[in-house]
Amino acid sequence: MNELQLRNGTVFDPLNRISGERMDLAIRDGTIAEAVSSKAMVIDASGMIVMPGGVDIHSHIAGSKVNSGRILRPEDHEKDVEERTSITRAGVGYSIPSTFTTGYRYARMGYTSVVEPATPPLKTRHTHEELNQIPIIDKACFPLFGNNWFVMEYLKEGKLEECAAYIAWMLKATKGYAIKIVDPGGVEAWGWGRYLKRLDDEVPHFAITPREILRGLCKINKLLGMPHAIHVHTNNLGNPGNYLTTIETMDCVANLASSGKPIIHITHVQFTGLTGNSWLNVGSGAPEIADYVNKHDHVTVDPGQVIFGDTTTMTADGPFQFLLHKLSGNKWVNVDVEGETGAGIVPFRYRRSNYVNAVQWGIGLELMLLVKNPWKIYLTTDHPNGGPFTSYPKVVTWLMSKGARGRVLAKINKNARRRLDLPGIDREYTFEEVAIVTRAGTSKSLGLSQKGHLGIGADADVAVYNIDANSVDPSRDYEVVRKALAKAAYTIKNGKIVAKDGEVVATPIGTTYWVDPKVSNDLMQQTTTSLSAKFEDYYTVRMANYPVEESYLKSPTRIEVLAEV
Amino acid sequence: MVEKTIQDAVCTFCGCCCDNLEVKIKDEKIVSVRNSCAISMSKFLNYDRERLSTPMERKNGGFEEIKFEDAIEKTASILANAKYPILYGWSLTSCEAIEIGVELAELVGGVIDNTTTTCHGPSIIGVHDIGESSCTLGEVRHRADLVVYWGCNPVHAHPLHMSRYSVQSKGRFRKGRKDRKLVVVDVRKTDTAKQADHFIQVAPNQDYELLSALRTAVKMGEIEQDSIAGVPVETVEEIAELMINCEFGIIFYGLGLTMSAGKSRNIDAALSLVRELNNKTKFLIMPMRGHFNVTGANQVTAWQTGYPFAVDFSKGYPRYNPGDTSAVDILARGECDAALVVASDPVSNFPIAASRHLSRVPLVTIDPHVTPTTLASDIVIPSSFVGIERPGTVYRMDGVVLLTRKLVEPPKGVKSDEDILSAILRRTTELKGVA
Amino acid sequence: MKEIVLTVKKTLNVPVECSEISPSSLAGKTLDQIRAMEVWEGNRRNSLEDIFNIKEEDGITSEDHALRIVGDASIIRKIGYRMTGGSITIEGNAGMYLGEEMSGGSITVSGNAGAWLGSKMKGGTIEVKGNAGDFIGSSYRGSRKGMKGGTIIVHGNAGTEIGCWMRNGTIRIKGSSGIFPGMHMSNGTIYIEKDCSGRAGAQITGGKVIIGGYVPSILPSFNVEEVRERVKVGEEKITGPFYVFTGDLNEEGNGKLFINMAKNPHLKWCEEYLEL
Amino acid sequence: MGQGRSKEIGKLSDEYAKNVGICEFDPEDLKSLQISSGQNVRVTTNHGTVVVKAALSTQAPHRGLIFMPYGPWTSMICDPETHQTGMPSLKGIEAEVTAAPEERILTLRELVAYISGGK
Repeated sequence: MNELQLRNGTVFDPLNRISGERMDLAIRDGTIAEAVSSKAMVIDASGMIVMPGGVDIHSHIAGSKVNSGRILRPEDHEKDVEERTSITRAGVGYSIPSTFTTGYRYARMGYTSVVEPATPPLKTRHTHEELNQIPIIDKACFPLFGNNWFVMEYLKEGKLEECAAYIAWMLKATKGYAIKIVDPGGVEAWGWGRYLKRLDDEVPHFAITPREILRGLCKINKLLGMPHAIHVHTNNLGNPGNYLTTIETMDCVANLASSGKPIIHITHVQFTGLTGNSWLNVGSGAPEIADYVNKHDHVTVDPGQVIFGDTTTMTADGPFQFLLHKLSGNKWVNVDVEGETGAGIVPFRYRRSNYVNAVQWGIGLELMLLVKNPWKIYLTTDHPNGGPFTSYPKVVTWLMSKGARGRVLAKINKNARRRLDLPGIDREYTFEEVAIVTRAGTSKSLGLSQKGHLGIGADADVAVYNIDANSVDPSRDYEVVRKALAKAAYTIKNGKIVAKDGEVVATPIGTTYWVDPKVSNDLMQQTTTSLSAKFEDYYTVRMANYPVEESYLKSPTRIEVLAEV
Repeated sequence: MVEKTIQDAVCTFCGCCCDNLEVKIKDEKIVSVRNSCAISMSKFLNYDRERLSTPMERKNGGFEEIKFEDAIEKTASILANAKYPILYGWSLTSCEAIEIGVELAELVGGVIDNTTTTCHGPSIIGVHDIGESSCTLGEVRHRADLVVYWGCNPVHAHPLHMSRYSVQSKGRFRKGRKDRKLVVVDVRKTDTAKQADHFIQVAPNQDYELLSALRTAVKMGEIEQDSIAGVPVETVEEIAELMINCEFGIIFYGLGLTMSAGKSRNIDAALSLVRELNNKTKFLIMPMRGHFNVTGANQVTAWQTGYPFAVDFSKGYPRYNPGDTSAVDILARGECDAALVVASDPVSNFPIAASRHLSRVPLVTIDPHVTPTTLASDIVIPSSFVGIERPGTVYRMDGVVLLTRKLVEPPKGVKSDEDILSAILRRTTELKGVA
Repeated sequence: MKEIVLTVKKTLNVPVECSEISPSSLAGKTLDQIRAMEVWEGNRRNSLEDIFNIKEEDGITSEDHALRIVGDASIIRKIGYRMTGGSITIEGNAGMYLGEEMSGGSITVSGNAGAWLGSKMKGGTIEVKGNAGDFIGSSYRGSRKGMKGGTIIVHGNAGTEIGCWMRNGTIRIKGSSGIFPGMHMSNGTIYIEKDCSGRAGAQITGGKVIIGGYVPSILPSFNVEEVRERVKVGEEKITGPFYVFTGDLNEEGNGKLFINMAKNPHLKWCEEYLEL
Repeated sequence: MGQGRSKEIGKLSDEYAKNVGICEFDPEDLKSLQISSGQNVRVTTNHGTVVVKAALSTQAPHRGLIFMPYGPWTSMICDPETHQTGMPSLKGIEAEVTAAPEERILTLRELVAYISGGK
């Protein structure tokens, strides 16, 4: 029996409505318990903040595109290395950390679960190979469906149920967790080097529109009873004026909503929240987008917060990455994946002095501060697109302290500063709100009921930060907060101390969650038959060699859901 | 007599990783293979010849059999005591084995390099500077109306590449050869060139000039010289036109580019040309990777260390700089003091200046076969074949990842690279006194 | 003025890295402290005295911090790494990365220097009496930040891709060079007094490459612009006459190639493109 | 393809030596050198020298160029210089060819003994 007691911590556990209460926490055999015996190991957490382990809903940490980024950028690794120790493997950062380093750096910040939000199904075996080698944290990955030939054909033919069964088959085949949609239809068009910008443009050769793809997959998500909403990277990303596309995208599924449960998540809105009609007059569409989010319960968002400095952009949005290459003149990788999706990679430096970059920085923060209900928005940098995940502590200080963001505002491009509403926003996050946007809200959104809270029976994933909530005023002492969040006093994973004072002390392997929707046998039978008829026409691999076996995952956790079909 | 047929087996010869083989087995022997090329057939029917059966140690001029445990013990102490060991090979084994290899290199503070270094290393160095516009092979099959093979000869080296993935394949938007144009650039009229709509004979070592001229022609339409690399300017401009006006084009390139004068800069020029073409149409490029898992060796090494090959752990963290930390250079300079070779035959393929040093330091080789490298080794440990005698993950040249199957039992007592490397890792860890 | 003298005391058969060793890093240290300084021999963390005999002598230079290395150091990497001032004199050969990222002071080598000489250099001077290797004054893999300032002089021959991604400063080769001098350079001056194996100025966006000797051909992505009598290298005027080419047009570059006319009669064809 | 096929049969096989221990000539070059296909020739570069069998190129014309398959015999004459790319110079090397009717093509074992200095 493995027992642990956290004494006298100041606990923030929003899902259980605990906000800054001084209390003890009992842990037995990896889960939160009622009480523990006198033999339990005791950690004195007095004068420290205790939260559930962090849960990152959108961070590119594994798979073919991440690894292409690594291969592209030796100059990124050279400046940031991790030496081998008796318990940790060697590795590199900076914006594209190696697998081991990724696990360690999350654990040091008190994060214990992370989602890879874009895996090309055909290459998902690769994603799992890397996830297998990311220590400590729990993981999941979202397969890409927004440009999938079978999906577009089923939807075009109105075969919603067969399409649902196909996606169930694909989730099982890829051991995926949720339906990810990137630039619906637009990446297929990019297969021909063409662009598709508006929701009602037709996808070449497929006679279907992004709107139809989005609505179809949103319905299917509901039919399958998926734990997470459809996770959407909108069309027209990175183009001035695209905040309208974002609002249109949110709205195009509005009438599919029921029961107030969010049915669509719009990710890294910073890239799709631009007003204006040229790079000279872009502005922040965050107020309009926040207003829509505040008025609708079917949608959640995350900012993909920009961090000034050097990073590596990588998305499944091939056409956008080419655009970014043209804008920046930086080196460019493109990888189109047959019948499914694409990917692009471009190194990028966000500059304070650059008008557009400064506006992008502002959009993320405005969104975080203008969306009133913290359960509707999650903290991300869309790692590494806005900046590396290691910048989260800095972002939190911007949310908690007007002074902290004021210091940056004073240094950004002055036209951008004039253009932004940010200087006039006084809101400062509380620790409870921080806990919501970094763990409670994200776990809830992912449907991981045993994560993101500290109730009896929850996974004992806990972060302890050396912040005295009574004496520390985050608005003023934001440097104290930043340092404490960067190096958790304790990070506990399944009841085991994995990091202490920012140093990794144990490297267990976390689990990989995947969702297995159960559709009726007849429907699945009929679908796989029609699938196998076409499979070899579409793919250069055999259908028998496509699926990833569950045994291939080092530590899988299957979540079975009952579909309506 | 036990007879079985295995469907959809993955071929473990070249970077095409064809996954539709039908293998007939009688009494644990492969008796026939369908859907394979002649080389693959030859491999599946002959892999069992010249096999190593037991671990051996060099003693007074010859080899003597030793126990597996002793081979592991001696290997571990060679690696643990070395100041700058090199761990080389890795392209003919599974990702699972390579993962252990990288950890071993890290543990012993050595250099891990894979055969990329002498095939497409320059391609990767080119990518560091320029990037790469690429795709999976299915994209080519479905969309390509222009295919260029440059400095490679698939008819001989990748026999099914053209029929499965490119000019002759049947795709969604291209029905076959008649819907596509084939251009071949080479220093001589290869058997691939004989099938081309346009064959361009480039002067030896002048690919960079030709690529550069093509880019100029694509960019400005004209060039202030009458002939480049032995090719008339009119021809250069004609090919440029062809490239600009196709709907979806791709360049497949081989060692003709990576090994000739300019090496990584030939690739730089090719990548830059393709990037240029994307301002006018859709164009992609892909190296013709040779061994069935050389791509996997790059992938595994990259996700564990950040770098795809030639990784130096001597200071306890990964460092990378081909020329300094790459196998041929280290050996030719005589800078390593021990070596472990896994599933590769550098003594055959490295310039003598490099293989000479390799054969003079304590050398351990893990391989299924007797090869010049095993003949030059001090310790030899026999291993089984990935994709024949044990399953394992491999990467196709386009990064599509496949799990190969076990088809037959390995010879009695012969272990897999994974098991052998794990044993070495375990023992070396003990010797190093690391927890 | 005193100087520290390091004499290589054994034959080295694995790479040695001396990134700690620069005049400034030795300054103010006692001999014992210096002997204890860290140096890597392969994967072993050793102290400086494992590699060198170390003593203090009356210096031959007037520099305030002077360091002399005696013996064959061709396997020793990163001597003078990030040095900011003072002088290093190497009596013998030097290994790779000599003077990497140096920003001030001077290094002289009586023998040959390895590859990556003065890579990422920001200032100061390096003078090599013998030959030097590839990638002189270049950037690290994948980076566009090559040599940014300072002067590198090689009395013998140099290898390939010298001045790769060079951003400023001067590289002067008194002998001949391999292919690709100035690869991807954006600014600065490369002067090769003798022959160049070819592909001068490949993919440059700016700066100038001067070839005093023979060059087999000019890349098709360069246009001939004029004939010039002389060209400046620092304060010095080098006399030609030279064909002047602009390029690399493929990179929309505005770099200049100065090619000695007398030594390259085979380039006469380009004169027909000269606007007279 | 013979190179690939025979490699899979076994590097110590005669077939491998037959396919790889060779040097392909343009027919015209063979004529002018008065060497007949199948005859032994000595190929010498700045980096080494080796005896292989002359063969007719099926992929002519390529006057003045000879082709040798990647393998142990060719390695004897290759340039180890990589110019900081890690890739030795295996193509476009200047070589001198002379007829060597008296000389024998070394077997693989003999080559290895030579390389390793009879270790």
